[in-house]
Amino acid sequence: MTSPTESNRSVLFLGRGQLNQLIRALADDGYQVVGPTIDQAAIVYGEITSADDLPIGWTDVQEPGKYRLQRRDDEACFGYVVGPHSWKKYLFPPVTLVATADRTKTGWQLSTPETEPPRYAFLGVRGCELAAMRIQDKVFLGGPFVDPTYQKRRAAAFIVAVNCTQAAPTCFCTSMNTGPRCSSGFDLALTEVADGFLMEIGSESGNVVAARLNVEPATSAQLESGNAARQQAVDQISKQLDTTDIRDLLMNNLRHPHWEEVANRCLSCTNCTMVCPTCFCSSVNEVPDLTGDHVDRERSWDSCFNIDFSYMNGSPTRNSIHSRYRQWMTHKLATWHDQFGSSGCVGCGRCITWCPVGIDLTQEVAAIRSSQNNPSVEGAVNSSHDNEGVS
Amino acid sequence: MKPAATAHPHNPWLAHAVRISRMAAATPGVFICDLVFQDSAVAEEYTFAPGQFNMLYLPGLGEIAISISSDPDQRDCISHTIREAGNVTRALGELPVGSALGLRGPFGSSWPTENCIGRDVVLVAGGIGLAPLRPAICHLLAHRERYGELNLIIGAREPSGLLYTTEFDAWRADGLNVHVTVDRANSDWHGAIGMVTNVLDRLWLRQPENTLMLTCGPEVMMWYAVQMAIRRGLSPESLYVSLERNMNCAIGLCGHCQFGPQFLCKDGPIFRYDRVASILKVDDL
Amino acid sequence: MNTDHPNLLKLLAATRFVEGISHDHLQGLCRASRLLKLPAGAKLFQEGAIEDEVFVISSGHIRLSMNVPGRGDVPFLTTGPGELVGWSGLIGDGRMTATATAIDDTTLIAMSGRRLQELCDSEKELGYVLLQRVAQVLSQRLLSTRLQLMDLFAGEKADT
Amino acid sequence: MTDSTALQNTSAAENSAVAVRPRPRLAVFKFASCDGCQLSLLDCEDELLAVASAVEIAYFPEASSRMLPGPYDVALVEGSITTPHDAQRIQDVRRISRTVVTIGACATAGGIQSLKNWADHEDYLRCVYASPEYISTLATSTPIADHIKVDFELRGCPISRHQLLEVIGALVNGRRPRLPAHSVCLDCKRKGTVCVEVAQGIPCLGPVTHSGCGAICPGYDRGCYGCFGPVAQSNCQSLTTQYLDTGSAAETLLPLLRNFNASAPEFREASNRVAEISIERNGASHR
Repeated sequence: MTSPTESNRSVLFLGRGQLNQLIRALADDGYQVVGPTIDQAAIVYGEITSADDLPIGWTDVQEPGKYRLQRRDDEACFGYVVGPHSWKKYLFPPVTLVATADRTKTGWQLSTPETEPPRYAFLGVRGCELAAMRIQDKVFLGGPFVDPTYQKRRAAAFIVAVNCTQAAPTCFCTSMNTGPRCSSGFDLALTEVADGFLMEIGSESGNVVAARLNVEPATSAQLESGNAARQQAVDQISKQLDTTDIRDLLMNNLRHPHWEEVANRCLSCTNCTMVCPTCFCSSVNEVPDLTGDHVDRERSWDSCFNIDFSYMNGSPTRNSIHSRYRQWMTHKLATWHDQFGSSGCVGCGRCITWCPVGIDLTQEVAAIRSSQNNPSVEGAVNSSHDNEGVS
Repeated sequence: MKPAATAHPHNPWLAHAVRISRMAAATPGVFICDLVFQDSAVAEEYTFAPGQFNMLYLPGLGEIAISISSDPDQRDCISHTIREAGNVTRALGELPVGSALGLRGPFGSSWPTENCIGRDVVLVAGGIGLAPLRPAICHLLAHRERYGELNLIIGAREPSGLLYTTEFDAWRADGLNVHVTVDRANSDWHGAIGMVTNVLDRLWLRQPENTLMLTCGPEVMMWYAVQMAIRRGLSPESLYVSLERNMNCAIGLCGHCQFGPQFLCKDGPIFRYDRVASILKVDDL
Repeated sequence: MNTDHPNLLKLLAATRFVEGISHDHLQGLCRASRLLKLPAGAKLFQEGAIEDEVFVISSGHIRLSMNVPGRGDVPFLTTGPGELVGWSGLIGDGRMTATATAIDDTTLIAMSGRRLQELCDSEKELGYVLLQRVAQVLSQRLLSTRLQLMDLFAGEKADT
Repeated sequence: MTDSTALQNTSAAENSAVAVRPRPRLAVFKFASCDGCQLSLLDCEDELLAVASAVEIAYFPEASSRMLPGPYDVALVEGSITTPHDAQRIQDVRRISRTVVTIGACATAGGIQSLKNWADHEDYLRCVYASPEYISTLATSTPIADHIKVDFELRGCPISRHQLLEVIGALVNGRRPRLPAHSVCLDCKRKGTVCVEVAQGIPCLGPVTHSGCGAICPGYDRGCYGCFGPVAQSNCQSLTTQYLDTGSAAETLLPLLRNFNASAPEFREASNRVAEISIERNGASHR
């Protein structure tokens, strides 16, 4: 991925004290500004009314199965990586009303409520999260049918990206080519430096907003410190996922004994799918009121880790943890390519951090890969058998 | 794939209003439900291809995917052949004629009737798997001159489980060889006993290399029918199977119906065998 | 020597059962065979009886059934052109494990089990091919029985 | 702007609509329990009238002095079996009830009182009662399903009234109840609740616990107590191993597992394993 250089895109400088100007400008334009804030011992996404709501001076420390907030020794606003929430909760809400039915004298009235979508301004969108939005765009907008809820919310959103200046041990965006640099898909992009923010403009709406702020062209020293800050994130990334031929690697190993090994640890609790910024599975359920005269058709986040998810003709198709873990991982990393032309993984590492037992998908892929390279390792016999039928 | 003919093209969640125009018991636990659109403009616009399915909706109970079993050229109603299996189908079976329900559709891929032109065709149906093949049969017989030999092998658990028996004579008269076999029967049954694979095994094929097979039924049955067809000289590219997985949204957005790389609701339910061959026998996929 | 030998040879050669068997060996098979025509409803053999002959169906269909006390004759399989029935006469002890009844006018090639065995003993190549054919028939029938046992249509798909 | 479609039955359909079914007769039986689950039914304030009009409440000593004899269409059974008399009485309930629905952790898993399954119940009797010789109890507290065939189990301590209404509604209408079968984690995530285990190191049974409560505790910075019992195919072994490995004490985990659903097989086995590990590590006795 080629990142835009500072020279071909004019970079502005927003002083630390002027961040509130940006938040206010967005609010004045009718946006509901949402961004990072501290709640429930984590940095989550919530409503922001001023820069004071941001996690100033806090960072997150992450490892598989563990997340802790920690004080920084500076007053950085965006000095953390990614938390348990992702922006999908605004674009593809956990529970959406897709239709209603009301009993009439002679039958039913079916309706689809079309309320005005909320207009969100997302403050603090990371490179991997921009990539996740591009992926969900393909899922919800790229097929023969378009999801109206996502479409409206997505179209209305204003995106202020923030370049990462640090990385967690769970981050692997460089393996997935999704970051850490925010290169497109934003209206404005910030890079936090000591005394303020370098600001890039990514769209005409971004330009209009920037024009109302007290910004000035960045000095070469500021540009230099921005480069260094961003480079620090790149340098800190330690985790890798080898994606070479990953689609075939996984699809040729559907009967690999390693799935069973993961199933010994996996809780099938759905946490990885819920925190994943690209997972899109849902179920529409009938929610009748007491009289049964009014029915809400609610679409809720669902997960391929739920037994009921594949229920058919009296029994679930994927009736074991190993088959459900395999479904999730092969979908995310392999069949997503067939379906949407890219990987479904952006390397944000949430599924690793928020797995209660710390299962790390990069290690599980590596285990399967190493058994291919070393015939003495588990599964080599099985997988060669699998190869026959796969085109 | 073309999107559903819908009065609300921007709104895939809104159902059309349909009314039950006829209800008929078919086999034990299976009934046939004919539906007409309340809005004649929608009726005018609505077309489907053989093998496609609709989502039928009963408020408060939910939606269910049911394949269409009527003749695609028949314009006065759409027919569904339904087994009572869950809350929605059971409630549907109890509705009187004239009741209104919601319908979204049609969805999914269809039988390759274009590819059948100029070739021999074998249709293999197991149990209620004959329902989604019926529109294909109607279509093939309506344009009988376009095709070579047409054979239909129907398997059922027992003679009482055979669908559309009153139509067999007409089908035969129109140039379809109908072979029936059941798993179990009393000695008063004069037809064949055994699996559809046995019938396929001894079926006279004049040009296996130029023959297509369309099959729908339990997955195990389709798998062995396919293996037998290959043994009989049909090519894997000329075999079509109709698969089933849990359907929830029918519009490719909910993720329920995934089968390997396929979404059953938009890539399926009908697949060319060689495109799913490698994953058909993977346990619990 | 059989009088309808040329006709027999033609019918036998047309069955899938003998695919891949050389012309010479077919001649040998014919010498051990006779042509048998059964009207619809006629019994070919009875469960429990000892038979020396095995049969290849040339045309028509044979229904196999077993007698179950209290349920009478329970049919379980229909066999048709190209298929082998009465294999117990060749590789078993000759005691039939089912009753075979013609369900339409049926033409069969009946082969003497004893003479077939002699032929296989002397012509090892033919014996090998023939037993392979029989094994194929039996494996197919085993699969079919298994599928019937699974009662595939009992809990079958309700929708789509 | 709203899109809509009108579903219009013909008048013929209205007239030939399915005949009104007779109201099913409902009975509520109590075994060893605190009555909390029965109260959930009475707690359905707004809905109670609707329930009362949908079913005939024929036997419900907690709510009414009018007690009609069986048979009953639906029996809601609360409580566990702890006495020889109750072991007999539940057989009678089964005989006179077409559908038996057990409600609550006591009825579905033996309840908190099943802690006595790990102890000498004679000791307990002596501790609690002045004249233990008058008390006739069994050595164990066991779920109803250990004694009779149960048609449907409704989990929770206490049960969720929404789930209870769904079950009654389903039984009245002859359909299968729709109850979610996922873990508590999914409910936390839909609500935006941050995982208390990962973010705060609070041991939480959410990943192995059946949904139903609405994920209350993690929303208040507490771990899940497993009130709704183990979710299907729960992997308690992996979860407890992880908690022990990341610094939770066996002494913290044991009371989590040995709780309202202590005798649910998955929780029981997990707690026994944790107890063994605890003995190995520091010789403490929990058995």
